[in-house]
Amino acid sequence: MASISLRNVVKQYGHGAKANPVIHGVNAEIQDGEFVVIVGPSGCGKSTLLRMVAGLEEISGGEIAIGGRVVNDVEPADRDIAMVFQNYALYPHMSVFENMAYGLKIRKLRAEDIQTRVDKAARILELGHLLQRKPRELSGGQRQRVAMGRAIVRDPQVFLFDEPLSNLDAKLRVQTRLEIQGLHRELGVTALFVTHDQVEAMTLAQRIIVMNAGRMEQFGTPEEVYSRPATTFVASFIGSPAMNLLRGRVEGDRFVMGHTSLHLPAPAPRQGELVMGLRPEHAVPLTGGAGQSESPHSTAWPLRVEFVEMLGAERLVYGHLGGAPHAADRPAGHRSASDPNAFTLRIAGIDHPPHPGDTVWLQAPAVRLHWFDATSGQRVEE
Amino acid sequence: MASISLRNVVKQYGHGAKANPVIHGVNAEIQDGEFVVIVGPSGCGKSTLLRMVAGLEEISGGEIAIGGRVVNDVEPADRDIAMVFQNYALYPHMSVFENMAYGLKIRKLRAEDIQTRVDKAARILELGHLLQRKPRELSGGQRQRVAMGRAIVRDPQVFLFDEPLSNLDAKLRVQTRLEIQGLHRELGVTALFVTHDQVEAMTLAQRIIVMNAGRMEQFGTPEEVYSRPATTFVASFIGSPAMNLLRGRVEGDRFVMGHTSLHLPAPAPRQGELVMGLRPEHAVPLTGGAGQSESPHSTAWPLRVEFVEMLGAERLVYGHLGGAPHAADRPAGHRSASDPNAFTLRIAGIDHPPHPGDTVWLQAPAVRLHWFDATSGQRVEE
Amino acid sequence: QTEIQWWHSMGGGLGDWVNDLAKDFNASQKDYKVVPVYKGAYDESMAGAIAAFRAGNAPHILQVFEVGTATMMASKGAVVPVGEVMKQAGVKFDTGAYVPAVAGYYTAPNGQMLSFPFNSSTTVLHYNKDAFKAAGLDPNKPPSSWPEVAAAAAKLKATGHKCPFTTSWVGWTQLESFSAWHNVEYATRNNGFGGLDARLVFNSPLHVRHIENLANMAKQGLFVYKGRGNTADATFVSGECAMETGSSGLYANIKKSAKFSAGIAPLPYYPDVPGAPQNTIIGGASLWVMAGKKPQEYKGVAAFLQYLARPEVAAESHKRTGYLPVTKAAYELTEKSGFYQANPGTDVAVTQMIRKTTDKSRGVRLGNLPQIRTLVDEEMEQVWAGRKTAKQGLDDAVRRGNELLERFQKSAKL
Amino acid sequence: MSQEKRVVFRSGWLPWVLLAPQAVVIGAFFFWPASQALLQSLQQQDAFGLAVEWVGLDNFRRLFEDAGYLASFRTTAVFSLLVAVLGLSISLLLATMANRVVRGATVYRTLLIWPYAVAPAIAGVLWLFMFAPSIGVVSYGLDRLGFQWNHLLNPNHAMTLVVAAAVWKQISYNFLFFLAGLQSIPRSLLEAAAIDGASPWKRFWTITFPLLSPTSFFLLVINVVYAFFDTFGIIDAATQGGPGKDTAILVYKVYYDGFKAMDLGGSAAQSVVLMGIVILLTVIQFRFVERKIHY
Amino acid sequence: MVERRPALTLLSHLILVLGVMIVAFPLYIAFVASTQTADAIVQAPMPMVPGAHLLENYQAALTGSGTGAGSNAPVSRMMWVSLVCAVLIAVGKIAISLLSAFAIVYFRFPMRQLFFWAIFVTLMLPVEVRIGPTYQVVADLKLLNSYAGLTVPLIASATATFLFRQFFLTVPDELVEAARIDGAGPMRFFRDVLMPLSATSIAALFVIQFIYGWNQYLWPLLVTTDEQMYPVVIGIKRMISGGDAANDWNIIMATAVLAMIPPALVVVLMQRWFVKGLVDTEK
Ligand SMILES: Nc1ncnc2c1ncn2[C@@H]1O[C@H](COP(=O)(O)OP(=O)(O)OP(=O)(O)O)[C@@H](O)[C@H]1O
Ligand SMILES: Nc1ncnc2c1ncn2[C@@H]1O[C@H](COP(=O)(O)OP(=O)(O)OP(=O)(O)O)[C@@H](O)[C@H]1O
Ligand SMILES: O=P(O)(O)OC[C@H](O)CO
Ligand SMILES: [Mg+2]
Ligand SMILES: [Mg+2]
Repeated sequence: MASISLRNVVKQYGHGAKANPVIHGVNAEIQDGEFVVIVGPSGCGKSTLLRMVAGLEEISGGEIAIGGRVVNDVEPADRDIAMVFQNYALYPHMSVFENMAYGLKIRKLRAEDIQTRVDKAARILELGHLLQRKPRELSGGQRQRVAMGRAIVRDPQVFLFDEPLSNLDAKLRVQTRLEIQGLHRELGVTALFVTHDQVEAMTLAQRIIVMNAGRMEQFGTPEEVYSRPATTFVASFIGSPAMNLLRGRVEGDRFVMGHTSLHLPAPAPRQGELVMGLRPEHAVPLTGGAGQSESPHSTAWPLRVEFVEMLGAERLVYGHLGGAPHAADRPAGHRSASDPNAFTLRIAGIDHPPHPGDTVWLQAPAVRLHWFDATSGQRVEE
Repeated sequence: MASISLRNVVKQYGHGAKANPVIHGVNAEIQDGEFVVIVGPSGCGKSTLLRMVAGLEEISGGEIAIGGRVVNDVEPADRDIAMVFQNYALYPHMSVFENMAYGLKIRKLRAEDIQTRVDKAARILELGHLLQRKPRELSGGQRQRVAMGRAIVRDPQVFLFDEPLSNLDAKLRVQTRLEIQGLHRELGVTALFVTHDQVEAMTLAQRIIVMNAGRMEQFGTPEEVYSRPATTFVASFIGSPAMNLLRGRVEGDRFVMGHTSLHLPAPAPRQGELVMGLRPEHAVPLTGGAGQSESPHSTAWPLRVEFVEMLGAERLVYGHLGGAPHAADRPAGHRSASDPNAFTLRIAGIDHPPHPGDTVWLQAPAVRLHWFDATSGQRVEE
Repeated sequence: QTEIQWWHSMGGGLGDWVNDLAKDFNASQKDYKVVPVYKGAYDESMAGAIAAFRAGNAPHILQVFEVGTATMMASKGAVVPVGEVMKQAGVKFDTGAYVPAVAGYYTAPNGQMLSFPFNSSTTVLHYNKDAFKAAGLDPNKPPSSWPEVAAAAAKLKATGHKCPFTTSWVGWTQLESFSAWHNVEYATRNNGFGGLDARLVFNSPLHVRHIENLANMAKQGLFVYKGRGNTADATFVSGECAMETGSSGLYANIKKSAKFSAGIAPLPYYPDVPGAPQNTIIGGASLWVMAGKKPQEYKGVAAFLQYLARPEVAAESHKRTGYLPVTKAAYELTEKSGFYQANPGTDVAVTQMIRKTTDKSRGVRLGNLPQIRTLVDEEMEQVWAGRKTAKQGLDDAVRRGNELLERFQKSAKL
Repeated sequence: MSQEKRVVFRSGWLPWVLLAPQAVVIGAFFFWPASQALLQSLQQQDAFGLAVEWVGLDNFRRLFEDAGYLASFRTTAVFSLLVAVLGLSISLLLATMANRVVRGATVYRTLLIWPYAVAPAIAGVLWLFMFAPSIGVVSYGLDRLGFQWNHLLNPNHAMTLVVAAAVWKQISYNFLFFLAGLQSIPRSLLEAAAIDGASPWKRFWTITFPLLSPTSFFLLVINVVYAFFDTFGIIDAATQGGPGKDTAILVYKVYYDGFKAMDLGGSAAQSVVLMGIVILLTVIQFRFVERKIHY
Repeated sequence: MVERRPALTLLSHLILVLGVMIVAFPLYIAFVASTQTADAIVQAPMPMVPGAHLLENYQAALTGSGTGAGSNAPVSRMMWVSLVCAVLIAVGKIAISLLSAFAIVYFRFPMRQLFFWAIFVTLMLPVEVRIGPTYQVVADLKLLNSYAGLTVPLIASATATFLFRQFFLTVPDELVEAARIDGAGPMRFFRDVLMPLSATSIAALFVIQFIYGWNQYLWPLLVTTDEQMYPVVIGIKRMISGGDAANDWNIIMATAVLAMIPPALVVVLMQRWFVKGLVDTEK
C-alpha cells in the first residue's frame, strides 16, 4: 500500500506546433489505502491521467510519486501497481488460471506460490469453479472478476481501474460496484478508479476527483461534491437529473431571468449576474398547490408543467419557471437544455401527480440554493 | 392504424424430440393506437413474440391478427408494419435519404411522393441536414432517429420496436425515450415495443406486457403493474431497487420468518405460508428512531443496517429485518439475494443517514404490503 | 568417379535408348559416370541449358536439335568444339569417319567439327499398313507424291478414318526439308551456310502451292493438324492418324508402342518440279560440349563420345531408333548384318540423305531458327484454320522471321 | 482501425533484429533482381549472356511497335476479364445459394473447395486431357453432339479451354470468400428489407450485393492478379500460347521471349511494364483498402 | 430465412448440385483415368467408371516404373520434395513475416515507414516478372537444385507481413498494456500473447502458402535440373512434354491425383480457419 502524489502533472501529445495538451497541471495527494474516483465527461483526460500513474504514458511535465518514490521514469512493471481495464484485457487464449498467474510467472514465482495466490484470489472472487475456462466462456461479470483477480494476485501497492464497469449491464454493474467496494474494504489497497458515471463515482469513492477538459475541478468527498460543488461544471455533472442552473441577475431579494422574476427565500451572497443552482430533488412542491394559479406564498415559484415522467417510485416533472409562453405545445422530445428557465422537478411518491398544463408552486429551501459566478463558473459563498 | 390480437400464440424452434418451446400460449388484445411495451428478462421470448408479429418467424400455434386480419401466412412485406431493430439495421451503403426512401421505392411510389414523405419525416425527426450522410457518419442517437424515420415514412398500421434504445448511452437513452413518446403522441400509431429495461417500460408504455420464460405474467398499465403486481416475478422485476420479498408464515397478526417475527400493521389476507412484499421506497423509517434499540411503536420493525449507499439525492440502506446475527461482518459485496430476511430501504434526503450497525425502526403502511402465494407466486388479495 | 551431366530431350522409347547408352557406358569403365537428364522437348532443354549456362550451371553435354546449331555456333565462349575436347583428352578423332551429310552440317566453315552428331534424322513418311489395307489401299505401295498422298487420304477418309494424314514439325517437314527435297532455297546465302546476313525466302510460288495444297486437305479433313513440335507423333503411334510426315527417329517409338504394322516411305514430292526429288535434310540433334568445366570432366566427355562413335554402338543405335548411322563404319556394319533386308523401310532415311547435296539442299543453318520454327507454327496454324491464305501466312512468316534474323545478326556481331 | 499502436515497446536494436530476416530475403531476392530487371530492360544481350550492349529505351520502343505485344495486351485483357467476371459471378451464385440453404452448406463447401488445391499446371493438364481432340471425354461428347472441338486451330476454343481451366481453379477461393462475406451481412438488414417489401431478387441486388462490394473488390484484384500471373501454368500446359499467339498472355510472353526466344532485353522490358501494371493495381487496391467502408 | 419459398430452396440445391458436379467432374475424370490401362484411356470414349488398375498405376507412378514418354522419375520422391518445399515456404514466410510485422507495429524506429513501404511494394509482384534476375541471384549463390533455391526466393514477398500487420493492428492496445504491467518484455509478449492470438491468421496463411508452395511450376522448372529435386508438378509436366510417344495418361493421372491429395487435405481440413483467419484480418 502506498500514497500517490500528483504534482503539477502535465501531459501533451505530439510536439511543437502539433502539440495537443490534454492535462493542464493536476495536483493531488492520495492517501495510503484511500479509494479515489476520477470522474468527468468523455475525453476530459481521465484515462490519460490514470495511464500516467500506471506508466503507460510518458509524463510531459510535473511529477508522479507512488509511496514516496518518484516514478516518472519507472517501467510499469516496476511500479508495483495493478490495473483493471475497461474491456478487461484478458488474454483470450489463456485460461482464467493462466490469466491470473501470468504476471506471477513472469516474476518467476515458484509454481506452488502461484497456485496458492491464485487460489486465494479465486476464493475471494468466487472464481474457483471457473479456473479452467477461457475468457470467451465467461459472462461479462465473470470476466470482470477475472480482471480483478489478475490484479489482486499481484498484491500491488496501488490498484488502478479504468472504467471497469462500463461494459456490464445495469444490474451487474450495481452488483459489481458492491463487490469492488467490499474488496477494497477487505484489502485496503490504495485505489484509483476512473469512470464517467457520476452515480458510480458517488457510491464508490472515499474522495472524488472531478475532471473537466484536462483540469481538476474539485477534489473532495462525495458529500462535499454533491452539497458544495465548486463550479457549475461539477454542479451539473454530479447528480441526476442534473442540478437546475438558472442564469440571471440578483436584484435585491429577487432573481430576474428575462421576463421572470423570482422572490429569493434568503439574500443571495452578492448582487448582479449570477448563476443560481437548485437540485430537482430539493425544490419542494407546495402540496395543496397543484393546479392553483395564484401563488400560495410570497417566496413560492410557479412551475408550468409540460411533461411528467413516471419512474416507478418517483416522477420527474419538466416545465418552465414562471411559465414559458410557447413551450407547452412543443413535443416533449424537443426540450433543449439551453432553454433559459427550463426546470426539472423530482418528486417522490406516486399519488396525485401534476398534469401537463398545471402550475406547480415550488418552495426553494434557502440552504439548498447554490450560487456561482456567471463568468468563471466558480462557486460564490457568502 | 390497427389493433393487434394475439390468440393463444405458441412458438417452438425445431421439431419432434429436439423441439424447444419458447412461447407457451400468449393471449393479448392490443387496441388501435395503443403503445404497448413488452418487458422481461433476457431470453424470455420478447423478440420472438415481436418477430412473429412482424412475420419474420413462423407461428407454431395460435393466431395473430392485425387490424382484424389473421396474418399467420402473410409475408412481412404485406403486413403493413414497420420495425425498428436493436442495431437499427440501417443499410450502410445508402444515404439517410435512401434508407428512408427504400421501402417507398420498392413499393413504386412516385419520386415526388417519396421526396415529400421523406422530407416530412425528416422534419419531424430533425434529420433534415443529415439526409445526404451515410449511416456510419452519424452518431448513435442520429442513427436511431433514421431507423425511426424509415419506419415513419412507410406510414404503417403498426410500429414494432425491438430494444431500439439499448445501444445508446444513458443520457441519449433518456432523451430518445422522450422523443419516441412524443412521436407516438403525434402519429397515434399502434406500437409494440420490446425492452428488458423496466424503467423504459414504465415510462413509455400505456400498457405493459411482462413476460417471463415464454409466459405472459401480467398485462396492464404501468400503474397497475407497479402497484398491484400479479406475481412475485412481476413484483421483483418492476421497480428498482427491487421489491423486498419476504418468505414466511402468517400467524395471527404476526409474520414469522425463522427467528424473526414481525407485527403486521393490518391483518394479512390469509393465514399460513405466504410471501410478503414491500418496496424499498414504501417502508417509512421512524425519524427519531435511528440508533434506538427499543421499538418505538408496536408495529415498527427493526432493520439492522449493514451498509449504506449514497446515490446523490437519496440513499439505499441495506440490512436485515430483525437483525441477522452473522450478517454484519460479511463484506457487502457478498450479500446475496436469497438471504431470507435481507431488506433494502430507500430513503430520500441526505441528512442524518443511518450508519452500519445502527438499527432503524421501520413502519410498513398496510396498503403498501403485497401478498403472494408461497408456491404459485400469484398475488393473493383479500 | 567424375560425374558427367547430360541433358537430353529423348522421351518414350528414345528415352530408354539414351538411358541404356549411359548405363552401358558407365558399366564399361569405372572413372566416369554419365547422368542423363530429360529436360523436356528440344526447345525447352535448350532454353534451360542456356539459362543454366548464364547462371554458371550448364551440363557437360547438351543435346541440341539441329535448328539450334547456328545459335550454338555463334556462342563461341559457351561451347567447346568437339574436336578440341577430343584433342585435349588425347583421343583419336577422325572427322572423316563420320557420314559426310551429317558431319558437314555440324562443321564450321574452317572445317572444325563443333558438335558430335548423335541422333541425326531426316524426314520420311510413316504410314499405317493396317489402315491402308482396311481402306483398300496397297500396304506395300505407299504414296510417293503429294497428289498421291491426297488421294490415299481421301480413300482413308471415305472408309471412316478420322485422321488420314498429319505431320509433325511443320517447319522442318513442310518448309525446310521440302525446300531441299525440291532443290529450292529456304533462305538466301545457301540457307545460312554462307553468312549471318541470310534472309528467308520460303514464300516462293512452289512453297505457296504446297501450303495451299495442305490447307485444302485440311479443309476437307484429309490433313488434320495435331499441334506443334512432335506432338503429332503420338497420334500416329496410337493409330489415330494413318499417315504422318515426320522424323525417321520415330521408328523407335513405333516399334515400342504401335499395335499395328507400320511402313516407312520417302518424303512425298511434286513430280512436276524439275530436280525433285533432290535430297532431304538433316534433322534430329547433336551433342554439344559446354564450356567452363574441369579437364578431368572433359576427359570423361571425350571417353563417352568416343564410346558412342564405336561402330557397334552406333550401328545398334541406328537400328534401334531409326536415326541415321553416325559413322560410315556403323552404316556398313548395319548393311552387312542384313538389317535393311529384314526391316524394309529402315533404309529410306539413309538413301534419302546419301544422295548428292546441292547448295540449296545441304541443310538450313540460321540463327534464331527455333523461334522461326515457332512463328512458322503460329502462322501455319492461321492457314490451317483458314484465317489466312497460304500466301499471307508464308509472307508473314518470312517477314517476322527476317526481323529475328536481323536481330541475331546484330547481337552475334557484338 | 487505427494505423498506429498507442503503446509501443522501447528498444533501439530489437526492431532491427526482428526485421533483418525479412529485409535480407526481400533485398536479395526481390529488390536486387527487380533492379536487375530494370537494368536489363535497357540492354541487349546475346543468348548466352556473353555480350552486353546498352540500348537505352530501344527495347521498350521495339515492344510497343510490335503488333504481337499489343495483341498480347489485348489477349491478356480479354482473358483476365473473362476469368475474373466468370469466376466471380459463378462463385457468387454458388455462394449465395449455399448461404441460402443452411442445411448442407458445409457439405457443399467441402465439395466445392477442392480445385483450390490443384496446381494451375495440373489444372491445365486435366482440362487438356478432357478436351484433347481425339481422346478427351468432353471433346468426344461435343463431337457426338455435332460440335467439332479443336483448340489447336480455333482460337475461340483455345481461349475457352484456358479460361475454363483458370475459372475452374479459382472458383473455390472466390466461393469461400463470398460465403464468408455473405455470412457477415447482418440478418437484420435483410429482414428490414423484407419488411420494406423487397423480394429476394431485389434484396440481393439492393442490399446483399452492395454490402458485398468490399469482398468483391478484394476478390476482383486477387482474380486479376491471378489471371495475370498464376495462370502461366495453365497456358503452358494447355495451349502454349497457341493457336498463333491467341492465348499468349503477357506473362507467358515474358517467359517465352526471355527463356525460349532468348531476347533478354525485350523480356526484361516486358517485366518492367508488368511491374508497372501490378504496382498500379496495388496502389488502387491500397487506396480502396484505406478508404474501405467499415460497416 | 426471412420468407418461406420452398421452390427457391429447391432451386438453390439444384444449382449447388450442378456446381458441385461441374467442379468435381475434372477430378472424377482424373481419378477414373488413373484406374485404367493406358490403352483404355485412348479409346474414345474413355470408360466413365473406375477400372481395375488402380493399384498398379499408383504403384507405377510412385516408384517411377512407368514406361511412358518423358521422364519416369519416381513420384514418391517428387511428393517428398514438394512437401518439403511447401512446408518450408509456408513456415519460412510465416516466421519472418511475424517477426517483421511485430517490429513494424510494435516499435518506433527510424525508417519505419520506409520499411513499411518496401514491404508493401513487394505485396503483389510475383516472381514471374523478375524471374530472370532472380534465377541469376540463386545461381550466383549456388542454390540451384537445392531446397533453399526452391523456396527462399518464393518467400521474398511481404503478403504475409502485410496481413499480420493488419491483424496486429486489431489486437487491443490494452493487451500490450496489461502484459507490460504484468512485466512482460517485447519478446515475451510476442511469444506468450501475440503468437497464440495470431493462431487463426497463421493457420490461414499456412494454407495459402502451402498451396502456393506446392503448386509452384515456373520457378522449379528453372532452378531444378536434377530429377532428384523435381517437385511433383514439374514431374507431371515432364511426363507429358515428350510428344514422340503416346503419353501414359493412366500414370499421369495417377500422379495428378497423388499431387492433389496433400494440398487438398490441407485445404479441406483447415477450411474453417482458412477463411476465418483471412476475413478477420483482411477485411
Ligand atoms: N495518443 C493520443 N494522441 C493524441 N491525443 C490523444 C491520445 N490519446 C488521447 N488523446 C486525447 O486526449 C484527450 C483525453 O483522452 P482520455 O482518453 O484521457 O479521455 P477520457 O477522459 O478517458 O475519456 P473517455 O471517458 O472517453 O475514456 C482526448 O481529447 C483525446 O482525444
Ligand atoms: N433460431 C432459434 N433457434 C432456437 N432457439 C431460439 C432461436 N431464437 C431464439 N431462441 C430461443 O428462444 C428463446 C427466446 O429468445 P428471444 O430472442 O425471443 O429472447 P428475448 O426475450 O428477446 O431476449 P433478449 O432480451 O436477450 O433479446 C431463447 O431461449 C432463445 O435461446
Ligand atoms: O524428332 P527428331 O529428333 O528427329 O527431331 C526433329 C527435328 O529435326 C527437330 O528440329
Ligand atoms: Mg478513458
Ligand atoms: Mg431480443
